[in-house]
Amino acid sequence: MVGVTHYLVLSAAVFAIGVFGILTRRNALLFLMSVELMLNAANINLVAFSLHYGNLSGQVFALFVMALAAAEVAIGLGIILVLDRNFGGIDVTVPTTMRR
Amino acid sequence: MALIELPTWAALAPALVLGATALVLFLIDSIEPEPDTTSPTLLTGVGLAGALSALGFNVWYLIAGTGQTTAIELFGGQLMVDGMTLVLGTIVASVLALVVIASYDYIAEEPHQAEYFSLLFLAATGMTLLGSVDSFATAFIALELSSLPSYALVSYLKDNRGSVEAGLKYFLVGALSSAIFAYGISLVYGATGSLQFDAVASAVDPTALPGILGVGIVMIVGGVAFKTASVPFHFWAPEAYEGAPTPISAFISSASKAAGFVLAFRIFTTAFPIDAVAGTIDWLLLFQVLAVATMVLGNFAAATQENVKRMLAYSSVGHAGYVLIALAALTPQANPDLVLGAGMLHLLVYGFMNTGAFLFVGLAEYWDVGRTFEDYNGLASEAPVASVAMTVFLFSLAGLPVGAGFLSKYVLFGAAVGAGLWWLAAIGAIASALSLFYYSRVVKALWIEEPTEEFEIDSYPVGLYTAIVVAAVVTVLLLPAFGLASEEAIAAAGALV
Amino acid sequence: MLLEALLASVLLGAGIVALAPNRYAGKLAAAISLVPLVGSLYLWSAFDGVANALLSGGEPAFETTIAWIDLAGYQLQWHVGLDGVSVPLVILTTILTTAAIVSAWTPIDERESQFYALVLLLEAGLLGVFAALDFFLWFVFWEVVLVPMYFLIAIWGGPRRKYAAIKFFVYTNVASLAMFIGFIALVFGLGDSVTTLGLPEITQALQEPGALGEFAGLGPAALKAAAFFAMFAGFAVKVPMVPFHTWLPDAHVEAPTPVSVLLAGVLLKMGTYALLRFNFTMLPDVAKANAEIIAIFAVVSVIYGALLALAQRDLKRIVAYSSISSMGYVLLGLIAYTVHGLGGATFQMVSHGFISGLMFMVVGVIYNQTHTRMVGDMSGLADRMPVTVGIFVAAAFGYMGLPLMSGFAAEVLIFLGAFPSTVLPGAPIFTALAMFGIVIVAGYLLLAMQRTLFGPFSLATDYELGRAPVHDVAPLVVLLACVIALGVAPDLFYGMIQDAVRPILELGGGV
Amino acid sequence: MTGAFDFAPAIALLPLAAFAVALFGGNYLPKRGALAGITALVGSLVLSIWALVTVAGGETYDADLYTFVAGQDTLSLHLGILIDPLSALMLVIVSLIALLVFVFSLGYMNDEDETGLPRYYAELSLFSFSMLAFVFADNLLMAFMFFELVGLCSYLLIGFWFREAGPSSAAKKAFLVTRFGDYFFLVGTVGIFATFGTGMFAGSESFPHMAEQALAGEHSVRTFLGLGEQAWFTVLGLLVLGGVIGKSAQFPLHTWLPDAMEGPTPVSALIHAATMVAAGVYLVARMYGFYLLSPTALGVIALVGGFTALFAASMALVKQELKQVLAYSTISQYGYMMLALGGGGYVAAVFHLTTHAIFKALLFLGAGSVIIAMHHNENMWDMGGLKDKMPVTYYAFLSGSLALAGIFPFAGFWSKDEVLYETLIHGFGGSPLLLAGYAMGLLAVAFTGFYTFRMVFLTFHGEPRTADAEDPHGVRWNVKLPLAVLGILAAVAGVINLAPVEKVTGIHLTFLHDWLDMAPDSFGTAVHHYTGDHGLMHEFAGYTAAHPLGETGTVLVGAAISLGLALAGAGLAYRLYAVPSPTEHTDKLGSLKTLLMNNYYQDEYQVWLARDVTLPLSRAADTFDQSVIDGVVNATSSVSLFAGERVRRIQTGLVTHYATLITLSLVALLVVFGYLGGWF
Amino acid sequence: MGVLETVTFGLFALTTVGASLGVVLARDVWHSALLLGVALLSVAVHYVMAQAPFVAAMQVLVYVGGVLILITFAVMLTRGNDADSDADGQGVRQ
Repeated sequence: MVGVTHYLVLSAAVFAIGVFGILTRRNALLFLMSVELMLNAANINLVAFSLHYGNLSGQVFALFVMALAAAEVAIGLGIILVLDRNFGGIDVTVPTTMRR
Repeated sequence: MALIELPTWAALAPALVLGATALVLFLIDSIEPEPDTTSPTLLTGVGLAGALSALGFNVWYLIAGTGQTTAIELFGGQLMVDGMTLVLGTIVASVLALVVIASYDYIAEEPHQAEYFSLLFLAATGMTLLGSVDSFATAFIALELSSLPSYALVSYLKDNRGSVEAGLKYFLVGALSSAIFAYGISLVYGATGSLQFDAVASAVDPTALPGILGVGIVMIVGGVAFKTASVPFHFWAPEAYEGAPTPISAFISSASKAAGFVLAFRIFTTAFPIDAVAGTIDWLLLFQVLAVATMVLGNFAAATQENVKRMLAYSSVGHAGYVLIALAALTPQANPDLVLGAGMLHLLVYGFMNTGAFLFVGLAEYWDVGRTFEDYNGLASEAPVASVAMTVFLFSLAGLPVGAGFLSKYVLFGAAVGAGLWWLAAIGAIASALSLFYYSRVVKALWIEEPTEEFEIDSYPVGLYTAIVVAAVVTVLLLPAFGLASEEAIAAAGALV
Repeated sequence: MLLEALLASVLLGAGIVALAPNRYAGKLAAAISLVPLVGSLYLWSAFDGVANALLSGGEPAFETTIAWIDLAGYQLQWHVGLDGVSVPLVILTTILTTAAIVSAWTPIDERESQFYALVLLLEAGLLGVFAALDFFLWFVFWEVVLVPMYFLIAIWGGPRRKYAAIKFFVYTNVASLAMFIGFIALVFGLGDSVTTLGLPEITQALQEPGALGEFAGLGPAALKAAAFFAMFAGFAVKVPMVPFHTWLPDAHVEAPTPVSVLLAGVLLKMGTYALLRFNFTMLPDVAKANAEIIAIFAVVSVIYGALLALAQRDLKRIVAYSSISSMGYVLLGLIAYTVHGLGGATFQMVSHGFISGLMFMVVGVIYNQTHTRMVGDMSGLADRMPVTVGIFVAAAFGYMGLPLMSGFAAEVLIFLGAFPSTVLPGAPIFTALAMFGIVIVAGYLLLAMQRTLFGPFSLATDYELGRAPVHDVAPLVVLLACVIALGVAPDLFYGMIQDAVRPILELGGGV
Repeated sequence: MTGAFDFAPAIALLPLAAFAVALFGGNYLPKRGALAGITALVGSLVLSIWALVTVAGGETYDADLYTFVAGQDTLSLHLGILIDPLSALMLVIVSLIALLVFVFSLGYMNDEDETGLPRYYAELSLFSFSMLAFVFADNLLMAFMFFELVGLCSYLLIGFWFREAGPSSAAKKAFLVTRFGDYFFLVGTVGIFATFGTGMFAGSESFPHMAEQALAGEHSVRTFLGLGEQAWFTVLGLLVLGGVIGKSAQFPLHTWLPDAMEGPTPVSALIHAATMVAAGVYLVARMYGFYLLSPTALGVIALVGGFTALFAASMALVKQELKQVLAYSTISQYGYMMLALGGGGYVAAVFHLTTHAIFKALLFLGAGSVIIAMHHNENMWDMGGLKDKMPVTYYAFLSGSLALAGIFPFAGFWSKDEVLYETLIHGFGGSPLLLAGYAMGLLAVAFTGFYTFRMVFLTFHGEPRTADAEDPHGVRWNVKLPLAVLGILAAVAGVINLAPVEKVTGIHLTFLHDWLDMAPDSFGTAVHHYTGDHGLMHEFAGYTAAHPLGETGTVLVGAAISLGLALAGAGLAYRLYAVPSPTEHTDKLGSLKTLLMNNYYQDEYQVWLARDVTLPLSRAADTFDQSVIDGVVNATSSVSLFAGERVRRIQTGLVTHYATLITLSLVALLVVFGYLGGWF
Repeated sequence: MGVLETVTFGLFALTTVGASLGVVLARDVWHSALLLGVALLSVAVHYVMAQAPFVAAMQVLVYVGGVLILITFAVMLTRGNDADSDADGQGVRQ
């Protein structure tokens, strides 16, 4: 029987992988993708617990998260594009004009 | 009473007005298909009208007592309107109005002004809504609604590397934080089976799955910490504030921070009352740690900056630390109304003084006088009125009684002492004293230093000036009129706890 | 509403002066400052206050109470009123302000309207401090004083003015914060027994046995002690007392003379006034229990401050350090808990206000003419500016506590009060030690006078030394007259001071 | 009924008015304000004499006239007037000499065209005011106040010629040294007020009376520091004595007085010889009832007095300046008075005070006359032969010198003899300590005779040694008149108390004794209260008189010995210096002379104390203050800013670092709070 | 039933985790994007298993249909002049 715990472990793993991606990759797009992974991890939890508790609010919230994730990606891509244009690349470690 | 005849959804009027204004601005922009032909005056006018009517609604409701005895619940408990909502709405709308006026001059040369204003209003809508969320679902949505336009606004000057970099960092940290926030919510949902605040509180079972709930709560703290620019989620703040168009810096650092705090107040008083979750996590201690870290880091880092705007950015972090006291000091012996109310009051006053300070920086940028302290040398001889206003802002921020910042800060410290956390107040006091040092550096530059070179000031922008002067007047007047604000804020806080 | 009218007139005056053209600002400010001056003299003549404003049975004069802010169980009020302690200080403030404004005509030659506006603003703050009877209101005034002072030092000061100004600013601000925390802890410790932050209410509540509950893990006694020392430290900076004094010489040396006058004359008195009001009236039992420690502070301030003055070459620095010394007497008087101790301390606040103001002003007049304040840079000034030097000598002797000048009355009263103190163990020893200050003060003032005023004339700076203009000398004469009047007839103020301090002695709360 | 006492305040207030007139109007008045002073002092003198006459009529006066501080439930401070025989006498002396000095000043200052005369006369008037007020002060605090004020006037007048370096330095020294003494005086005053609640000198509410009762066990007072009543009163007495030693220039605080000679000579005459310096002795006499309660204090007084008398006289032996000799002689003579007081000779002390005021004022004025004549050259070795050119001065000076040296029958002989006699009989009466004082006093007599006549001979006799002495500047009536008056008085003033004659002949001649004994019993200041059979001296001080050679014998032998010694000294001076061209015989003293010329290095060690101890101490304190205390303050700010610099480095600008830090912090928070919350 | 479910869950869990790891480890952004698609789709399977078919449908539509396309698009737009993106992690800092 697949229980809540299994989903929790799965989501935790995905979340951790997302965090790992954020911490190790310098490409802005990969940053974005890692965040998507993390959000999906949240969604896995929500759906799983929704099943566990037998109420739908988890699922509904998961849908919202998806929608917002999509919006976030849209905004993010816009920013990444201007980043590319201004800094000639999408390496997130390049823009450091304001250090200190 | 006339209000009774209004439908209940009308309680959301401030948010609705702001959202509608955003749409109207889009509409106006689309009437004239050619880009950038729409009159800035028109846009500003509409924006101002929207902001002021939202402000009007908030004030009206506050005076009329809407939702203040019993909160108005909407959409099955997903949204609510109570005193806290309205106080936040007032802060957001006031700051918005100032920012709109100031933007008239600041972005006069920039393209896509209609979009700028629309995004501004959308963000404001999100922030206003953050005050009326009553479930984690709506909280997340409102949070994102306020954040997403903000990302775009920060990088609005898309040919300016600073602006783009600021937007990028803001966005990246924001995305990370929102993911953490969402994951935290999912864990809390896992532990309680509910997203609605009240239901969460009643479903908290200290014995079951303490870890999941605890991790969830800490992650939710992370989410709000991002919004309020609190340590350790503050990293975006200095750069976003520095790089963003200055009115946007003002807007984010004032209104957005206030919204984040109101959300935090609501979550931690309604969803995780300390009595219920104390066995799992002592979030009082957590917030105490964060408050200390935020106050110390913000103020110490601000002390050695060379760039005025960045100094203000760090000081903004520091002020987040002060307001965190409001949560950190909700100890059993505290007077919760006073503690939370003090936090609200500081946010309110901060809304004006901080916005004003940033707008002065905007004014300086408008004149191209440079960004460092030295560049401001002797500016007072050229712009005495604005400099007086700036002095008021800075001293008020530092907690001197030229403005209401004095009262709000000391009420906050007093509330902390009242909660038995005299050491927290003491650390705040040290940080505050340090802040006096760096704020006065600006004052010194303005009034005391000799200008290093001639200023080339050929025009005095009406919008920026108006905004600055209005902010200054309100900051000062709030000192004698503090009673009016405190009554509402404390009542609102009292309703919460 | 008299007090309000007074404050309003000063504030309004500040606004008018700020907008006035530079040329007329000085004269205008002087004229405006006559309003509070005359007003305060009227207050004095019409004063009908009874006992101590903070204690039961005390009825302040000219009292007004208006609700201001309601803070979840604590009401803040616009609550002002005067008693026998505050009236003399109010008069001191108004007289010194006018004198300082007139004395500024010569040295202040840029941004005059701003200068005079700030001075008037300062006056408003000072008057507020002495009049406020609500803690928060008092605190507003207490802090607002810093702002004009900061500008006055930083804009019109000497070469190191920025350093001095920021040091003053931050140091005293830190002190205020310490004091604030201490006081508020006390208020919360009182729990429900107070509903306002009115100083009288809090003071009276503190006298009730058992009113103070446990707070923040501290029992009533520990809470009182903690609050006492937090406030003590806060006020000690303002007074200032050794070892919290180092901002003072810097501030004084860099400040323009009229500002030094107000700084030494009135600002320092805020600290001792607050000590009297807060520490020594509200928490007499803690003070009494720690009398020796406080007395050591007092004696060290007196002797060490005087020794430091002896080592200085800058006339202003000499006077600055001697102020530290003189303020030590005040503390000694306070801790004695006798009528003459408390009363003498209060009288010393007023007296030292006039005398130190006078001293700074004289030094300023000399500086206006010579453009130096260094002891080695000039000598024999008596030859060229006899009137000024005459007043200098008179002022210096006033400072040394010459009889029939106010300093003598103040010091003798303090000594008479402190010597037989039953609160302070070893009071005669402490008193005698502190009294040695009168020898050292004579030493450094006479030494400085001998070197600068007497001997053959010489001047190291290239200035044509002439007689000081009348408007420079007039305020000196006025202040000297005040010093002598108070020295010949201390009862002008001392009666009402005694009325106000005597009830403090009747407080219970023995050791 | 209006009597003399109703005008008593005017005795002091008239000169005060003259002060104001001279200060503000002096420049517009003839004689630059001198006439105002003279007028006022004539008034004071007349009123004083009237008061004296009234006292002679058996009336006395003791009243609080002005409430300085009205204490509520605590002690009040008053200014009041006490006129008893002692103060009435002193008032006359002071106003008389002050008047004469004013007149003399017309010659010394006005005729010499000094500048700043209004200031001079104002200060002199202020001095007269203060001194007179001090004299009739009815309580200790008032006495202290005017004691300080006369100190101020002394300072101002010594420094009158402020354009020169010397006077202002001397003025500073005078004030400082006396202030050092006054410090103890003030402590004592405060202590007396604290102990008795009053500082009144006379009456049943006075502190001597209360102290007496306390010791008699009739009344208890609060003492301090755990001392018994006797010990505490001794402490108080010795504290007040500090002021006396300072003001009356007793060892070791005598060093200021010779320096004070930098002032104008009339000032020296008035202040530093006749009146102000007497204030200390007068004060002891004023509160003699208190000192008599403490044998220890009396012993200290006597020893200090005796030692000072000898010590100062020895230094006077070698001085070359006229005024220096007089200055040391003044110190020495006040030593006698102290010796008398310590030795139980109350009347003797007042007697010597009176005669000394006259003859020392005379000597100074005479010296002033000489100095005018010598064009302000004071060195006696530049003089000589002035006897014939200024006879009035010479004879007056001679009269004063004879009095000073204690040559029969001049005033000084009688008074000094009585001083020594009283000390001697009490010394034999069981207080051997006094015998040491007596011995020193006796030795000093010889010294006095020598230096006095050395001075006279060097100045007036022999051949003129310089051109100035050859052709001295003339002096006018305004110089001669005071000299003449005082010269006569110096010769005859001894008649007021011819105790030895009375003892020998049995004719009642001790008028001063009677006079001082006239104070009403209620005052407790009468002589019989002090010295009578049941007097304090007997009951408390434990002094008894003993006459080893019988009463008459002791008187005569004592007088003979002192006269013999004085004559021996004078004779030696005659042998050595009454020659046409004297040489400095004291050179033969060798290194002893160096020691004496350098005043036993008393100045040096005091200067060393001030310059090489106190100043370095203050500089060290300053360094400590700047480096340590202020250093901590500045370090706090530096450390804060350094910390700020460090903190801001966290913000590296790299967004990946931010993400890492955020994650790590979050993990850290989770771990810590997980541990605290017991999640694991 | 239970066993089959468990096996399916395990299989897709492995897919999800594996693909996710691939996303963050792949050197080429293209590969990352594609693997992200795989991961998202496998998550959708989990949704189905968790009786949330609608959510699963939306997952496919929104993520795979929207987000992934956007990302792909962005990769295309930025790739040409982003020399560093291939050598992510080892790139030389300027």
